[in-house]
Amino acid sequence: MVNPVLLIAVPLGLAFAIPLFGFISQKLEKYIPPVAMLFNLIVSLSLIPKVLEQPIVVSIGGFPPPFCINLVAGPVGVLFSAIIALVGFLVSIYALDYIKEGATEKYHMLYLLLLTGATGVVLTGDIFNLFVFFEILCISSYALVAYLGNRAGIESAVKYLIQGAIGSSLVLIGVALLYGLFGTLNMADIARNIDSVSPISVFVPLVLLITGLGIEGAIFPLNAWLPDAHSSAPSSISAILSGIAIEVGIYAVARVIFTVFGASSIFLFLVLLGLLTLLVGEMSAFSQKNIKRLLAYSSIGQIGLIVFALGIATSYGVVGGLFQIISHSLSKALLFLAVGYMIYRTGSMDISTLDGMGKRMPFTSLAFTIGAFSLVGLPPFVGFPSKFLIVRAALAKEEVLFTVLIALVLLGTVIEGAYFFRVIQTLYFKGKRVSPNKREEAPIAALIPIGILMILIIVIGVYPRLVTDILNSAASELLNRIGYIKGVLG
Amino acid sequence: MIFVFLLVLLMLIAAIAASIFKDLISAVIAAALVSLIAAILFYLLQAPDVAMAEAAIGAALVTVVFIIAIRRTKRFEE
Amino acid sequence: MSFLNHYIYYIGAFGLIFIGLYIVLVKHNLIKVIIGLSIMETGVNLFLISIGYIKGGTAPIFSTPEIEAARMVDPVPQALVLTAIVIGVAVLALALSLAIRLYQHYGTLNLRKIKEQRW
Amino acid sequence: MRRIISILLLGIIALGITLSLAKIPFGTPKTKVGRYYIDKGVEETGATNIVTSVVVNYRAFDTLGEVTVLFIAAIGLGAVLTTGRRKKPERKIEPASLVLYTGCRFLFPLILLFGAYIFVHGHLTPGGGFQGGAIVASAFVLTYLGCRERRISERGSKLAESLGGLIFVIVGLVGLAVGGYFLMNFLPKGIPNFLFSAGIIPILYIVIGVKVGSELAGIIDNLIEESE
Repeated sequence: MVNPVLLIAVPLGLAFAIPLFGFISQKLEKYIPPVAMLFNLIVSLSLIPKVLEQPIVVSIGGFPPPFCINLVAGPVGVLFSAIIALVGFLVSIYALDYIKEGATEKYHMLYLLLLTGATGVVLTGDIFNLFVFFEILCISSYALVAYLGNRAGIESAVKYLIQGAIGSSLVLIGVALLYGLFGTLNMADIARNIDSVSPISVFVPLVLLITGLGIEGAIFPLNAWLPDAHSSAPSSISAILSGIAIEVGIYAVARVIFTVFGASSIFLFLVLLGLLTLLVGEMSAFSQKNIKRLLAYSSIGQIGLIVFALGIATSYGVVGGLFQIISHSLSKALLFLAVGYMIYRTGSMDISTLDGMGKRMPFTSLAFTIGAFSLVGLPPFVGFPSKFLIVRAALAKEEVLFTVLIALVLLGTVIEGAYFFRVIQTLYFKGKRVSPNKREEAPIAALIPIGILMILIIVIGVYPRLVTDILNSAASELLNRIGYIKGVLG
Repeated sequence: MIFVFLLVLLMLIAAIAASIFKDLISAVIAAALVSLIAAILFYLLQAPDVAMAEAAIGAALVTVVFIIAIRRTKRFEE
Repeated sequence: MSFLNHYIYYIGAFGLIFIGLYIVLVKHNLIKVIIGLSIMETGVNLFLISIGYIKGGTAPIFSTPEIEAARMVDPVPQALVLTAIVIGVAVLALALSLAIRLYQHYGTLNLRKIKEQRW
Repeated sequence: MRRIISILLLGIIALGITLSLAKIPFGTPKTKVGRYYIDKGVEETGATNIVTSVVVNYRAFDTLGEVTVLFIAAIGLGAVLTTGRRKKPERKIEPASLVLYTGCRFLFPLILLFGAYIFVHGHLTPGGGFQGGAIVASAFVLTYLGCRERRISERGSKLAESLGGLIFVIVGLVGLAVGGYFLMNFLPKGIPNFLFSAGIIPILYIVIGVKVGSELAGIIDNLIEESE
């Protein structure tokens, strides 16, 4: 059996080794992240069959679970680590050609460490360890947002850093309170004892943890940093931030609410918060003129939809939410990667300058169209089954409230469709005709990941059965606290 | 006991001073005083390891880093 | 007075956290905000350590054989705080380097003025 | 306006935390994990400083993460400060006075030695890799400020940082290969209270000390450059 700790140890070791490879040859550095992520992808995929039967719990240091840090590679953890590795691998291939300026060696190290941090967050079973890996994820993303070093990048990085640092302090206070109350840091152990303390004193750490982690997860009132940070980072990093970082934040919030606290009383609150996030995100996206800001606001909308689905907290709802996470990761990564080279060719992020791109960069424009259709939820792309599941979950509740709410969600989708259609119209039907020999397609290193993402979006959209097994057992891991506790502590 | 009480009071006063001072160098020195008193409190709470780390990192190196950064930017708050 | 006796460390810790948070929320100067973050960090650390304290306890080090294990204070919060201090320094250093670059671009550290002259 | 809202917000948080704190009385023993470490720590890890045994053995994975955070800060700071850096103007350095120069030349090795002592003895006495590393870094700060010269080569510090991290991971992987657990203490524990005891703990603490020292020194070096 492959030990899941390798998913963290190997990329971490390779990231430390990048400067050493740099002493041998400067050209070698940029090939390390794809290699590490390919390794992670293979290991994660090979773990899936075993994990479907039983979660793999490994202790680090060789002591029994509550007394040491342990990794819990359950369906949720492995699902997320596979998504992280997949998107990370494809984006790192894209970056081979895309990242040319600045301290490229540092870019590749930070990139690999960001993904390692994300993998650590989704695999760990210890609340303080989760905080540490979260810090790895956050600090490397602050640095990467500022990577280009222009005015916009630095200012948004500062904003992101201040809000993120407040968030992590709140998380730390929450962890301290939990330790004071229960005398342990193991999430399963806390979950086992949570009912022994009065709800009011548990409520405060819950709020602190949700607020702190929710800042990275960009839940509505806490997402002021997101549009700036996502739009002023290099496009490959925007793809990672939108496609992975905020999903990991949502994962952490979900893990805390579902597994650690079992806080069924706040699910309705979560649904409303998700809906609010969705509507705010989509409406702000509608009025954007900058293409990357449009995509960033659309990410907020999608996060709202995910939170909404997770808040329904039935089996359908959680499956829908997790499916939506997959679909958003793939589609938004594709959109940012496609937009990256369009911006590179035109030199401007304004939507109106993208006219005629359908002729100049036909493949990239096609990729953008597919990504947009998938996000809106059109068949046969991956966004369709996920949105369909969420609608079905809300209707299966058979409550008037949820029917009204899902109508509002569909309204949000309509807005989303409207602004994406506007962009697609600009791409194909506006602007002067360009003769066919004036094509300026993106380089091959960018087209490969874009192509693979397109294929994946269509294949999973047509055969959603490919992922339903893992999604179902992931949903039951989140909903079944007792099973998780038993799995970890025996 | 009264000693601890005075230390905590002094620490809080130093923290408030750090927020009031318009001169950033003074504010940084006040913040360093906060760290230093916190290190003494860590020692009184039987945490010598943490006291050492706080004194060496929190009070000394952080202050140096702050002062270098202030030298490269502006000294007074506007 | 006995209340103070019991909770003086908690009061100190949360006093620092609130003063720090107040600075972060209210002040406009970036360096001041970063000072606020560092004060807040110190407060959180003090809180963690005081959770682990035991009245009349000794440090968790078996330096001489006659120390009894029963009266040792909890080592776990101390380990957590060591981690938290280093993480705090890392964030602080990165924040200050961003502040330097921000000043090079905008010529000011006042966050409100920077917001006005946006890109 | 902003001030009033902030104070109101802080008041609400304070109220909530007070409610929660009532359940955590000060000064009473309340932890089971900590108890276990105190009772079993010396026997299981061989370190007499229980905090060290928690930091470098029971919760070594946290420490690995934390070292990584500092590493990220060091390279992130380098990336932020180097992009778009203009050509350095020739600095005129005012030479330090003889007394100062000789003094810090004399102190530099002593401080280094003291830092090394602290991290080598981390498993026996208070202190360890982080504290020792910080002291090592402060020795470098002294040479910047006192002797006005750079003592740290970029190549050397880069090498120390990545080798340090790599050795940490490799020690962990050896544990995985030998005993089946990542970061397992696979070396003999020795006799408590001796320098050569506690298995991998001194090795890891030396690695951490070197790494933290070079990273902190590198951070300050990066910040101080072209500061005149």
